[in-house]
Amino acid sequence: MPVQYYIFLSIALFCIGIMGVLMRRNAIIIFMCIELMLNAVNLLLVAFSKMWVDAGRIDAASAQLFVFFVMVVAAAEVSVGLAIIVMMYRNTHSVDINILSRLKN
Amino acid sequence: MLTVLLILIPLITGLITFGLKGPGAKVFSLLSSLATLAIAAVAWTQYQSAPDSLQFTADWIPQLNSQFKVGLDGLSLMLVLLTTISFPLIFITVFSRSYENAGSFYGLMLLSQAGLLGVFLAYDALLFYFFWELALIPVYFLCSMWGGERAVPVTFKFFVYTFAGSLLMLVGIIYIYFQTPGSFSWQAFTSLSLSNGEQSWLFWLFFVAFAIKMPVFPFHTWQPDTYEQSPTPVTMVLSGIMVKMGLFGVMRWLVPVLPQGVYMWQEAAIVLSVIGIIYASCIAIMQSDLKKLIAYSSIAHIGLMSAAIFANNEQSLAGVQVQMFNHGINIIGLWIIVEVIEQRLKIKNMAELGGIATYAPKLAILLVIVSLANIALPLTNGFVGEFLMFSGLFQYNPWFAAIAGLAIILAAVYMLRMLQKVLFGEANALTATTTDLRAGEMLAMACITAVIFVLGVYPKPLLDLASGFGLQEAVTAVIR
Amino acid sequence: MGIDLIIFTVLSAVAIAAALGVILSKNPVNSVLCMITCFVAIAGHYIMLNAQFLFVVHLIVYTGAIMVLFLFVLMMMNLNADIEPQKRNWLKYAGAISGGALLLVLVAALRDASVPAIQSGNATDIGLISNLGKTLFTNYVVPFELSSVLFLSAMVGAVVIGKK
Amino acid sequence: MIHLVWLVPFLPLLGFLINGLGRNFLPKSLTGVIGSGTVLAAFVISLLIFFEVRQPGFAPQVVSLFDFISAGSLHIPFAFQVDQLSALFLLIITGVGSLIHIYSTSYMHEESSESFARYFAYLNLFVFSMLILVLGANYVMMFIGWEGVGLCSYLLIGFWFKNINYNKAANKAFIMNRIGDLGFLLGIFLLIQQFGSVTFIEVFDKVPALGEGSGVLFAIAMLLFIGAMGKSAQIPLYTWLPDAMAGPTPVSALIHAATMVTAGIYMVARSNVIYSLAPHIQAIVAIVGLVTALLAASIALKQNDIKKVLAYSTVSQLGYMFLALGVGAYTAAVFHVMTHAFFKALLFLGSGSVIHAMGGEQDIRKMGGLKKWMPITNITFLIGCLAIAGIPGLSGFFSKDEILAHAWGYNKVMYALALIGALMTAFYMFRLYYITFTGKFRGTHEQEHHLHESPAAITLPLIVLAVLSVIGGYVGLPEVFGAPHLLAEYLSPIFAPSAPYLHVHHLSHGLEWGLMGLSTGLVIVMILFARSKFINYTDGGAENTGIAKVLENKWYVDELYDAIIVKPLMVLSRFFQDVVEKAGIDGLVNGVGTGVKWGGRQIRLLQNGQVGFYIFAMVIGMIVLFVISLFL
Amino acid sequence: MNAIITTAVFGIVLMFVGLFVKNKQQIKYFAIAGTILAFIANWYDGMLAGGSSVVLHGMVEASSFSVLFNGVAIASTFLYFLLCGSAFERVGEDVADYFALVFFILSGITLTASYSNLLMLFLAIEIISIPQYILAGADKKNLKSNEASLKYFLTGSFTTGIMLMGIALIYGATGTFNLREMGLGAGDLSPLALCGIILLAFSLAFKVSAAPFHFWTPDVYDGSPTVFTAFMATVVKAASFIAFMRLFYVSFTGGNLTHHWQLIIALITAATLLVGNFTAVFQQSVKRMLAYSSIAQAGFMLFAVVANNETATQGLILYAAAYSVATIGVFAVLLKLKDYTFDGYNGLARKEPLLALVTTIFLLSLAGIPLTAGFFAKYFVLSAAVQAGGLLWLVILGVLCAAISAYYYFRVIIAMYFKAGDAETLPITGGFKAALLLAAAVVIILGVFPGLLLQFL
Repeated sequence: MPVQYYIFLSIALFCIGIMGVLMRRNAIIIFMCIELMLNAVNLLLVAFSKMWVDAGRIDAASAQLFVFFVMVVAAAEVSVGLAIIVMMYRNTHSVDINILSRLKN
Repeated sequence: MLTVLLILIPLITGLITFGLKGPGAKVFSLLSSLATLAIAAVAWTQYQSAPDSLQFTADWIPQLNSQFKVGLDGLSLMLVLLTTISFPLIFITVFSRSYENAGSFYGLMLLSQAGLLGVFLAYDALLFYFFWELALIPVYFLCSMWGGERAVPVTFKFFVYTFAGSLLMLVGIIYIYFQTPGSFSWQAFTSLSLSNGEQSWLFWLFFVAFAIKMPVFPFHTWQPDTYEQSPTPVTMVLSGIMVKMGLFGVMRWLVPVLPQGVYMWQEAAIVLSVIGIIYASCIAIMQSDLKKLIAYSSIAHIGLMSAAIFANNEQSLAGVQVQMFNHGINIIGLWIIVEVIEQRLKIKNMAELGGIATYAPKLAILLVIVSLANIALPLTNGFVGEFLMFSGLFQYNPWFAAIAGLAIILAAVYMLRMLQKVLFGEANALTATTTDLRAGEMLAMACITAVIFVLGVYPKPLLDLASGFGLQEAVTAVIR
Repeated sequence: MGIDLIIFTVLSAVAIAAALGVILSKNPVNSVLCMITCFVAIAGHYIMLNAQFLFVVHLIVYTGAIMVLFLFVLMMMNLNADIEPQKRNWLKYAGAISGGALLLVLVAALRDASVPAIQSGNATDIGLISNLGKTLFTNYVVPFELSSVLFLSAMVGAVVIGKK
Repeated sequence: MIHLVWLVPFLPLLGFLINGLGRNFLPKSLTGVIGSGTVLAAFVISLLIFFEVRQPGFAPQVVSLFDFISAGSLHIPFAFQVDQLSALFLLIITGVGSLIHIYSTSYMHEESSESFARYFAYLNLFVFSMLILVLGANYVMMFIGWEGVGLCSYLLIGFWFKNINYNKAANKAFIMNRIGDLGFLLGIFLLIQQFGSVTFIEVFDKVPALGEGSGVLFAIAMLLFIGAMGKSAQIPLYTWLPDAMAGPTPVSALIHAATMVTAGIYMVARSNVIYSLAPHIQAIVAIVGLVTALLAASIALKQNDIKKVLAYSTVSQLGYMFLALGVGAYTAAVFHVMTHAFFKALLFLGSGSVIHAMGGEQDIRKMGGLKKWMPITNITFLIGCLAIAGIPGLSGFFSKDEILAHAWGYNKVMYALALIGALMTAFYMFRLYYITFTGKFRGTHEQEHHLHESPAAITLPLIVLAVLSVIGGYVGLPEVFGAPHLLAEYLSPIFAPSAPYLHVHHLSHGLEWGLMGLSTGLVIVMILFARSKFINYTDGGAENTGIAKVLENKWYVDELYDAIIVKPLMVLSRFFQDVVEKAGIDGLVNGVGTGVKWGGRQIRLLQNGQVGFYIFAMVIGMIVLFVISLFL
Repeated sequence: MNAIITTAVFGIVLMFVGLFVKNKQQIKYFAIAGTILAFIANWYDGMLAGGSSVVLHGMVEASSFSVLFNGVAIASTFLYFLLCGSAFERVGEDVADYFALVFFILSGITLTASYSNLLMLFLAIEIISIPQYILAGADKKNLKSNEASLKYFLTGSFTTGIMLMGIALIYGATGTFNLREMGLGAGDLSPLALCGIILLAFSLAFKVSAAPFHFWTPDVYDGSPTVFTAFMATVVKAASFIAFMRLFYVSFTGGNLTHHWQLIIALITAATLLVGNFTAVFQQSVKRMLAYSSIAQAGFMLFAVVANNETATQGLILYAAAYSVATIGVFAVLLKLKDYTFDGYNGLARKEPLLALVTTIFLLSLAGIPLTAGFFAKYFVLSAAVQAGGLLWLVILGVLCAAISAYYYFRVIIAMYFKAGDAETLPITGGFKAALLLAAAVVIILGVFPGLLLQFL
């Protein structure tokens, strides 16, 4: 099965994530879409690792470990990100990203 | 070593002066400038006996193979003498005056002197650029802090203008540097043979920088306002010495390094200069402000000098060098008088002046003398330079010389008009109160007058220096 | 058309549909649920690509932890109702269009990428926890240790920001 | 003696320095002594030099003091050249000069001692410059003196600097001279370009190589002549001279009649080779001279200011000299310079004496019948008038007649016009004389009350000059008299080089006698006509009309120049200043700054504070850059 | 390696210091000590490496370059603590944690010069970013701070996605994450790799706030507590640049690979220069002006990335040092002022001549006037671009923008010296002045003898 399929699939997911980021104004949803982008990347990495394994590379595990680290970072980001969103919600009672636009020009 | 001292003395003393208070700073800076003058005199004698002993080289930035390389030839020695003579004169003139936080004032003055001397002495392109800016910064602060009411914006315009120009030059320097075997030294630059195409556009990078500094039409608009707004001592530095930086740059760095470029564009450069001469003279006729009148007349003179440089033959080049010196002396003399008038009467609008000659004969006579030197009357120092420059320009193209020659007439028109409006006629209530020159001013003017006549009758010393610049090489380089 | 291709197609369809659901559904809670579905589909892909360990971690970390966390936050703020104002729609469309444009560009760029294919047949064991563990604690020990710094800072940060 | 020639200019310079620096504490008497003494001493030395030079077979000697300018291949020494021509001019300058100095000691006596000293300083400086001019061994030296005399005339015209009009006149004089000087300078440059030298001897040696009628020579000759026009007040640059009468009268006598204005003639005579080789330019010189002579004379007919009349007569006489040069009669020109120096100085000094007596009054309509108060002045003035009118036996007759004769030889029409000019001269001079000295006094009573003959210091120079005006002509008797033309012989070495190129038509004796008789007769008729018209002149106060009005207003030339030169220049400079400078260039420069500010204000609007938009912008940027890098 | 460990450990240490040391002012001394130790450790690294480069599992390699940059970064941080350390407690009560986070960032920064694996790059960037999100929002009650934090976080994590996609594509093309083993230069370039490179360029361009990915910068720098802005805008930005440069210089070169990405980087550079300089001209608040000026400076540092040669690396190190020191100094003075607008500086020269003087020196350095380090920084990057060839249009644009930049820097100088008014300042200690003088001295010395720094390369 050509790896292009996986490339296209993950790019599709990736771009859907971007669309979400652009279209929504709810900070949490936007954040979720970012996670979706990360997962698209993960999928692509796994596909590539499989590809290189079949091509006979030995250290192909590195890609899967990379995915592992991505998850780690994602988790860390989520904790911080949600903390920030909560803080914002405390102060503004809203998660609409456009509420906060004092800083401009 | 002497050459290094020439830079170090004003630099160090300048930094010290910042710490001093009013009178102390005054005296100290005067002494320092005199010391520099003495060194310059020694250097002159050395130049006649053993010119090679004046070169000095030390490592500076090994990574760039850029060296602290200074030296003296006829041209730089001439300008060094001009600088070192001018500063004591300036200090003497303003000796009776007291500036607020004089320490900084005199400190900055000395720093700018160091920068100027560095520019004239540098034989390393990067070093040259370095001093080029170093000379500019103190002047910026001097003008803004002690200048007239519009000084801050005007000076800032001047600063940005020249800064932009010099940055273009920096690009040019960098480009050439990468063509050399990794060296900034003047010899490396000149021994290079760049393609015509390169020289053609590199020429403009350098020319614009120098043209702004001189200033040559149409890059001159910063100049009248700056001269008008700056404190007169600074104006003296600006118009007497700093404009020479541009001319010096052309002679030292443009003509020898980019002879083909010069050959390609000399016509254009001369046309600009000649236009500038006539243009500035015409405007000078209209000026009612004393300082602006002198500013525009200075533009006209500089225009002639740059035209002569680009005409590029032995006579014109010799004339330019002589004129660089003499123009500096004369215009400083003019500014001294203007300073006196402005100090006494608090006005520089010629319409309100008049009849001063009756009440301040010394001032009147000296102003007449300096003005006549400024319009290049024979047997004043102004004549020799202009004669040679015009002659050189004539050899290049008679019509340019003829057109530029109209400046001789126009110069007479506006200078005499100025004399008439300021000195002659019946005095009004204000000018009747004019008091004559004080000792310090008198001393400075006496020196200047002496220079005017001595060099006017016997210009040989200057001409010898000028020939020390190696006219032949410069000319042949371009003809090649 | 082989079984693997069929599975791939199905999973992909589900994933994309769910992803679209995430960004289109008005109610945030639905979005989260769609997200979970999407993740599960992706996990399926992991199995197909012999990444067993990642399959597990993915389910646990994402579906289990992260998404629940999201859900929890949503509940806490009781944002289940749609709070997003519907004005300034042009930004929505602009976003959709530009995202689509990016998709087109990338597809066009990667269309003719010459890369080796995937043999669905041979099952490798690199995805197994033992192999990954070996590599992780030999070659990848440095990043592993450093990720601790990352976590630490995240932890500190969460506390600093989070506490009243 | 020759080697001491530097003393000649140096002594006046010394006087200038002493008087100039000591002006505040030197007593008037001492100042006068120094001022006159130095010039007198110079005169003595000049005499000695002259006697040395007039030895037959004397070759020009160059006394080089030091190297003035040397750049590359160009070398210009600071050198004096002593030869027949310069020696002659030395005599004229120092001689007339010292007389006028003496005259001035009394004339300027009312001045404060400070300005008295200033006056003599200037006067000495003038003599110095004039001597440099005639002694210079190359064109640059000549130019030095050239500008120097211009400066002195500027200083002396504006001597009473409190009067702004005098300053305006001074400026006018200086600037008009500068116009000429530019021509002179360009001529020098062309010489340098052609011959690589400006030394007379070298240049004149090389000139013939170019051959007769070469374009370069025309250019050189024309440019030099432009210089001469300025200095010697020829059309179109003559209008400054009448205004220059603002200066003290002795100054007018010395500078604006006897010496400075003849510098142009000196220059052309000096460069006679060049001109002889450029016949077309010579024709132009002749024509310009002639027209100037007629125009000035016609203006002089209707002037009422005693000095103005003399001024225009000077212009007219200078015209004659150029006519002479133009027709190749160099000797005649120099001859006329000399005689004119005598009688015109005499006339000016006489008028000065009159003005002195009239307490500063210059309008002849307010005078009249002065002869009974001031006999000496009257007699000397009359002699002057007769001399200038060209009555046989007086100096003017010989010089002018020589010019006319050559004009005849050159072109009959020119002769006719020149003759008419001569008649006008006779008429206006005697109009002046009769109105001033005969009839009854028309001035105020207190003027009448202290009318008196001037003191000896004034009358003595008058007498000396009167004598000279009478006998001065006998150095150049026409050959029809059979006597030798001393001056011609004396100057022949100077003009020898150009002899081969001149086509001198020798007139038959009969014709020459006829011409002499004709001119003399007509002149006498004119004088009688003037006598009948003005001997009992009463100021009718009738407004002039028609041509008379035009003449009284000097053909409106000043107005013309004002309209075609001064005003346009003012307009142009105003345009430069207000439009080009402010709106154009500076506007552009400031425009850049404004443009940057404006751009900043626009770009900042992108920063609208909404993070959604930021990400959107980022994505757009990504797409664009992707497209550029992948598909372009 | 030791430097990384020391900094990470000190992060933890400071967290505990917070528990035991009650006087919050004293905590900064521990931090300063930490930087000193880290500096020594880094020096030791240098000794170990001894010119050659030590590679660790293909993850980290300590070379003279990395050691030098780490030295610069740590020294700048030291200066930062010295000058701004006392201002931490004005932000909030968790002073110790702030210091700890700064140290964590520092450990990330020490990686940026030494990573040799895309994974390490990713981790380094994240270690740097995540604490910054928090520091930006440290002033919890302040809505501006919240906004800054949120904006930074959303855009930042979005860019993380982009970067990961890039890495993934490159892996797809090469099958490795190791910078040295990719060998992209050899053979013709696969579209995967090209897209990957471009996406990585975008994400790093975001981190260094280059247009059109700069939008977060002004708002974040403006909204964050000033004391943290001072750190983000200087050391962190320099580190991001080092990462950027290192990635492209080490692995995206060879063959004609450079030409594939040079154009877009050049375009990004041009856009950054224009946006930064033009917009900075307009600003009224000095703090925000500095934010835009940091964009403008980024434009100049990008020259190094575009040129991508030896001179460029030297230039970037020099630029990092010059820019960090100068900007930290300016911010330190800004922190002492009550009013952050330009008018807040009016008449500072009369009230506090020393502060005015050093600020002037720093601003001149930022404007790139000779005699200050800024000049040689600009000189090196520009000459690198000239050397690279074909970029003269960019260089000309650059110098013109430099001329523009003089405008807004000099506005401050004009306010301090030539405008009347008395600038409200907080009490200023002698030590602070001494530290400022030290910084100014560094700027001047590097401005006359840049060789002193570069000799270590």
